[in-house]
Amino acid sequence: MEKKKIIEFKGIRKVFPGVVALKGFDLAIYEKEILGLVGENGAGKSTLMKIMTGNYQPDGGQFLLRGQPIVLGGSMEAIEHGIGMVFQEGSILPNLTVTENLFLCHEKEFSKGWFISESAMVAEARKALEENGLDINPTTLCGNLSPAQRQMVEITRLLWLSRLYRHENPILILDEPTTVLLEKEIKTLFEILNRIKEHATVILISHRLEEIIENSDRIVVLKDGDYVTEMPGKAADIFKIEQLMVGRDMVEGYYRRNEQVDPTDTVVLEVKDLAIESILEPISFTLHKGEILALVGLIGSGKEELVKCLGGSMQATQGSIYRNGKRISIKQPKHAIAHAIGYIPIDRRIEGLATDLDIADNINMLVYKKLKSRGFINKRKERDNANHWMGVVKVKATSHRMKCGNLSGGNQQKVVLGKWLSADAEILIVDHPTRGIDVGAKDEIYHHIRQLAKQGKSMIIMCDTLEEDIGLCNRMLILKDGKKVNEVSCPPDAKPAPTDIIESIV
Amino acid sequence: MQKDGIGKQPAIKRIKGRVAGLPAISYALGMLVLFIVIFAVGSATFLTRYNMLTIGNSAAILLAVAMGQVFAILTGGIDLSVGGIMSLVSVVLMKTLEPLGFWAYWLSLAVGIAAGFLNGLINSRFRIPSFITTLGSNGIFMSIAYMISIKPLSAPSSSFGVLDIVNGTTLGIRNIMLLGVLIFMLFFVIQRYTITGRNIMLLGSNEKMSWLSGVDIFKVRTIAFTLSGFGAALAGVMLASNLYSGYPTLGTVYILNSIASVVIGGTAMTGGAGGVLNTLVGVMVMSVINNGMNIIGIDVYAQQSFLGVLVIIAVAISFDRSKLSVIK
Amino acid sequence: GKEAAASPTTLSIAIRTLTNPYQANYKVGADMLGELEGLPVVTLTCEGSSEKQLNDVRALVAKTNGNVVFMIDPNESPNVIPLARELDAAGVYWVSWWNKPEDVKVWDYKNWVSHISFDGISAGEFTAETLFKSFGYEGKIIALQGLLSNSIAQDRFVGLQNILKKHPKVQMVAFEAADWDRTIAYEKTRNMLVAHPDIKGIWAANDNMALGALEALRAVGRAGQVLVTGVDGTTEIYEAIKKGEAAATVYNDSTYQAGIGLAIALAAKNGELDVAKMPKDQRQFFAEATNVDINNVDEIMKGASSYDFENLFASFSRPMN
Amino acid sequence: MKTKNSRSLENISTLRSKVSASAVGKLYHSIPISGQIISLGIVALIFSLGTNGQFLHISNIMTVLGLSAIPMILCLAVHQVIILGAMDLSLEGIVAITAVSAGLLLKNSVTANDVGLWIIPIVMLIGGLAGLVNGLLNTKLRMPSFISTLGMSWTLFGVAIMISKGSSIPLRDLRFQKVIISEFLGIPTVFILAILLGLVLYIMQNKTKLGKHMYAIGGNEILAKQAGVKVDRIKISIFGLTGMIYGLAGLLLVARLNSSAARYGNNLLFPAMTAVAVGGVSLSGGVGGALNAVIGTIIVVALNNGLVLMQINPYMQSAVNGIVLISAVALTIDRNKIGIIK
Ligand SMILES: Nc1ncnc2c1ncn2[C@@H]1O[C@H](COP(=O)(O)OP(=O)(O)OP(=O)(O)O)[C@@H](O)[C@H]1O
Ligand SMILES: Nc1ncnc2c1ncn2[C@@H]1O[C@H](COP(=O)(O)OP(=O)(O)OP(=O)(O)O)[C@@H](O)[C@H]1O
Ligand SMILES: [Mg+2]
Ligand SMILES: [Mg+2]
Repeated sequence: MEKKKIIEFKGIRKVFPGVVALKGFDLAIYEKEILGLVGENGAGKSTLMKIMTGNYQPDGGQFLLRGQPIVLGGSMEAIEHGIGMVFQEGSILPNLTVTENLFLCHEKEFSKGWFISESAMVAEARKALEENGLDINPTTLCGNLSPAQRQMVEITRLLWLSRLYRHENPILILDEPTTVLLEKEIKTLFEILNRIKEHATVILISHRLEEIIENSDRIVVLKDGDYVTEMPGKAADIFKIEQLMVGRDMVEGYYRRNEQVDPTDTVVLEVKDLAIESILEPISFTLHKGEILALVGLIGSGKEELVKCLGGSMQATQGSIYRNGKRISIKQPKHAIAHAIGYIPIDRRIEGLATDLDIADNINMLVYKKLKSRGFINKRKERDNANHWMGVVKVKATSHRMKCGNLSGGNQQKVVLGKWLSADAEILIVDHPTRGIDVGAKDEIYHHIRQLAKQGKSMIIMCDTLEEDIGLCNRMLILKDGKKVNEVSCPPDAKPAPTDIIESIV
Repeated sequence: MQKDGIGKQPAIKRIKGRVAGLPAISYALGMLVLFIVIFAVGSATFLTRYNMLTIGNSAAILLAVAMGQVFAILTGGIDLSVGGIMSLVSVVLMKTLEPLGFWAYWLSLAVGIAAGFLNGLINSRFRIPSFITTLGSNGIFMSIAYMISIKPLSAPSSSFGVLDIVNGTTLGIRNIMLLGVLIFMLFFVIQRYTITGRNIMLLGSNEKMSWLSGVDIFKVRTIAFTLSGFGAALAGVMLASNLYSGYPTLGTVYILNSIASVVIGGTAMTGGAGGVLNTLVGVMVMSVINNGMNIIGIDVYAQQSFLGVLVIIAVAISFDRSKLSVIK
Repeated sequence: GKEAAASPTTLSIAIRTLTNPYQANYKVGADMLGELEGLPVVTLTCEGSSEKQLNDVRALVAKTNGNVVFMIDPNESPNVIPLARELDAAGVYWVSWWNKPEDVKVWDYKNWVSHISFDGISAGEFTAETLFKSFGYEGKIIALQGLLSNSIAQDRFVGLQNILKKHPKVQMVAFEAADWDRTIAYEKTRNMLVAHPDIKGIWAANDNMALGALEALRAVGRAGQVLVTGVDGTTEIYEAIKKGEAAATVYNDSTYQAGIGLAIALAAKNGELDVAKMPKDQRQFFAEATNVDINNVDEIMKGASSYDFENLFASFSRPMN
Repeated sequence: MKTKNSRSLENISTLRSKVSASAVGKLYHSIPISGQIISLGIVALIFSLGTNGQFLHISNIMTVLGLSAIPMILCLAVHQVIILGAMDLSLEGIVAITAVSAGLLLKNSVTANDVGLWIIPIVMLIGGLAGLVNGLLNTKLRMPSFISTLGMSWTLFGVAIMISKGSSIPLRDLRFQKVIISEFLGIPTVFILAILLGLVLYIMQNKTKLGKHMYAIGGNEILAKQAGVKVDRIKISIFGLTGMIYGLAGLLLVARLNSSAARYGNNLLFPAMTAVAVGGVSLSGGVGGALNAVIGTIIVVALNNGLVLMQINPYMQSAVNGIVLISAVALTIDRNKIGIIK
């Protein structure tokens, strides 16, 4: 079965000040395939895709679309040529409604003369959302949607557009679409993608190698802005890919289980009957010094809200929190931090990072007190601290003074992690510690989490996958419909099987 | 150089690309030098010591307000009450010079700081946009100045001695200029080397993140506006001493001029980028242009236009676009 | 300096702005004298900033190496102190118009030749008197003040109040500050007319505001029934006086002010006046202004055929203590 | 103290959520300017009490509406740029230049010109061109609009002074003034004109592509560009359109006072910006629209009118104005919608 080439990159180069993002990249992409694109953070995946959509102009090389060399001026032109993209950073405008976002720049489809028919737009939006199994009111402001809903709106927009232009073979690019999605939505997404593959090309970028392997027809590995190799999808070996991406063998033993330590008996945090009206029923639990506690449950189980209460960005309606046996009150994040409780939010780009500032500013912000000498912030200490943590979380950047907005998506995540790991928190609450981070760095982060536990720091984690939860934690709390339903101990040598846990989750 | 999603490089950028690598502020400095050369060629008297002192004197006063203003702007806000604060401070100073002597300076500064603190409190505690807060409080401060004295106040000749502490010269340099240098150093250190200064930058670039990271955003905002009040108070004191007078409209022209100097220096109105050093350059550009136009004898009808065009040119060439992802 | 003496002395006026006709005419007078004497003229405007005025003056002193004389209309009255100290130090002769705090005396400074002012109180008195006469000294009026902090504005207002005391049947039911501005005067008047539809006259501290008030009256259909008065003597107010829409104004000839001010300063510079020996009456005094009403408006409108800048103290009206 | 405050904030938000659950609350939230209407109500109440009802007398209401027309037109102009997330300080300069042009081109006592009704397209053209330059400086030269428009304002104001030689130019053509001060069904014609303009802009903002894209840019310029919005073109058009409306306002000012001068541009910017903010248009862009501009202006003009009617001492007016301004905004601003308060 000979497939037709639809896109060809020939020696594509892209240079940013101080970084060669792509070093003469060659690749052909075919009709009717799902192409998985994998590589370390900062390997150049997003850059390559942005060249395909005309958001960046290459500094060298050629880009052929359907056999013709072409220069695209921007997203709109790309869309007209049948190339659409869901961006890693998201591109939903928070001040517009779902409908307005869906059809932004295509309002003319709903115009009568000069004017747009709002009702026609809403009706079409409702239809498009339903088709993708989304229960979202088309007239709500996107600022009020959850990250997952926003992502699905974007995907819906892309699918709608691909139909609008009726290209023989549209090209859909999804740059880490699943990082903010829930299991159920991920499943729906891949069902849809596999269906439209019949008449479209899908390019998929993800750091969840399992889903890449499961869904791609072909997998291309990038490293340092260069093509490394490719392999057929379904049969690919995850270890092999990891090895290719990172350039070395991954340390054996999942989640650094061998480094797991047993927590002490000292209770550092006790939650008593904490409840949030209509979200969480009274819940009580303890956290010990050096313990890693995983919170597991579906969306709506109340675990997200629970940790927000501990982090201070949300208020519980009743109950109490004890820190080292003393009752404390947490009304704002600064109170939590004052009690050495750090909360790393999931929406890191918006809630975690100042993209206009540089890496050092972001990493150091929680520890300026330690970087002073003679009462003033010391530049050298600042540099050293930033460099140290950039090393720990493996940030790929030209220097500690690089603007965070210019980092790749994964590297931005790492900066936020570094910032919080460097903080002197005794208790760290981490919402998805490895989301969007490449395998090499993931391992480093597991190692670091173990180190922290060894030093007597306690952690509450909520992971990307159940396996990760099980692998990392000492103990697991399972929540369902706002209630604690089970508590499972996970010693290194007797980890429970995921299947056992799922029963209590669903 | 390339921004997200921004395809083509504007012409200016391409030219700049050739001299890339220089820190952005050097363009602004280059601009300043260019203006100085033009004016110096245009008139032999531009570079005389007397004229340099004149420029230094007016720059020092503008610098003090702008130093304060830049902190308000770095948080993403704006302080429209600097004019009112300057006026109020000038009236307080003139009114109390005779009974209090040198202590009148401290009282006046305290009044300005309190005014700034009030702005910060209203803005942060009641969550009212700083534009409205300071526009409103500017009126309040002016009215208070009117209540103190309807007539313009002039310094009693008995207190010329006290005024000359600020207004005099030391080793041939005007004290006001020395004061300007001190103020600059103070604000520079606050912005670069203190936690408060860093937190102001963080707040300006991502407020929600700052809050989640434990920054006391109420406090930081309040401090930023208090610093702005402090800068305005200093400027008010300097100006009043310089003019031997105080009246309720004395500071009005400094509202726009201080904001303009901050922006010309390259600080973004959206906050989080730029700062004290940039503002120094902005202030120098404004002062040099204003003085130079008179020195080279631009027709008075044309001066206003000339100023506008020069400012546009100066910013077009020297504005540091690399720190900002969008230019608003 | 010595070489500087070879080049011609610069004549300079430092005024507030060129955006109103009264101020703009200063420039006409200065240019006139410049042409007469064959000397260069520089106009400095401060646009409401005292500090700019002081610095502009300094800059010009620097530019001319002190070979300059000034006619200055200080932005605010107390500004004469730094100007006087600065120009004394630079040895530059100057004359001020209008604004000066009472307790500051010209004779305490050696280069401050004269301070001349029009009598704001008597201007306010004349316009008020004429306005009240127009409706028979019985009824309500409203008033528009200039910039509140300005001492001339305050003087004229004192004049109005003096005449109000004289005629107890005239009542000032409201007054507002309109910052010398026509647009603001229009709006304030419209608002005051709602509260006081039955007024008989509008007193304004200058022509610009009077004309704004007049348009406000026109908008409610009462122009000509209710008269306005101003001060300054602009062409527009003369026409209104002729049409019976305005009662009076006081003509302050800014062309003459600038010319004569510079002439006095120049005479001092050239040694024709010995400042130290000048009588106090010549150092600070009130100049004669022209009261204008329907009786003499035509004559005034013809304008001065020529100006006499030779007779330096011809306009003297009364001493200022 | 700190805890108490955060609790009171929390109370407000729970109160808000309780209110929004009720039927009244639904109505409150379905009207985009309900907060401002309440604010206007409060202002009206205070002033009616303070003036024995005179404030609400029909003649005063009409005066307020008539006086609000020109500021409203200016506010309708400038709020468009604010929605883009940019700033336009060129208002005073453009009004000055168009006012002086109108003065010199209509039948006047200085020149021999008389272009009659052609003046309308002429001032709009002048204003529009100036606005285009604003837009080009902002987009093509990537200059912050705050400073480029300020520079433009100074430049144009200077030109206006130069061509008018600083003096005022009395008009000899009374037609425009007649129209301006006339009434239609007892309502001032200028006000109707301003409302019509508001309506046109409202439709533009809500029913056309240009309008939708304007909001997209205000929300996030980079993302809008990514989605295919022609950011530069739209920004330039909006700046241009805004300039055209300034031109119109310049002409109306001239017509109202039956004379023209450069300084007619003075003191117009801050009231317009205040109206924008009071009306609920977010100064950081993307939120609010023509309705907000209209109600914001009426509040500001009513405030000034009330101060005069109540005979607040002129020396105290700026203080009272400031206090009322801050309180009005404190009571009505929708902090959830505006998002971060800067
Ligand atoms: N059907 C399932 N099969 C296998 N694992 C499951 C299933 N449902 C849930 N899980 C696991 O349970 C945990 C919670 O899943 P869920 O998708 O609700 O939350 P999450 O992805 O951690 O949170 P978020 O909403 O923040 O993305 C995850 O670790 C997930 O892998
Ligand atoms: N605007 C920019 N300015 C400077 N450097 C940039 C810019 N955008 C990307 N880079 C650099 O180019 C390299 C490739 O980035 P890219 O975003 O393509 O990585 P990625 O493979 O998508 O990584 P991730 O998995 O983390 O999303 C990185 O080193 C990044 O720092
Ligand atoms: Mg990426
Ligand atoms: Mg998930």
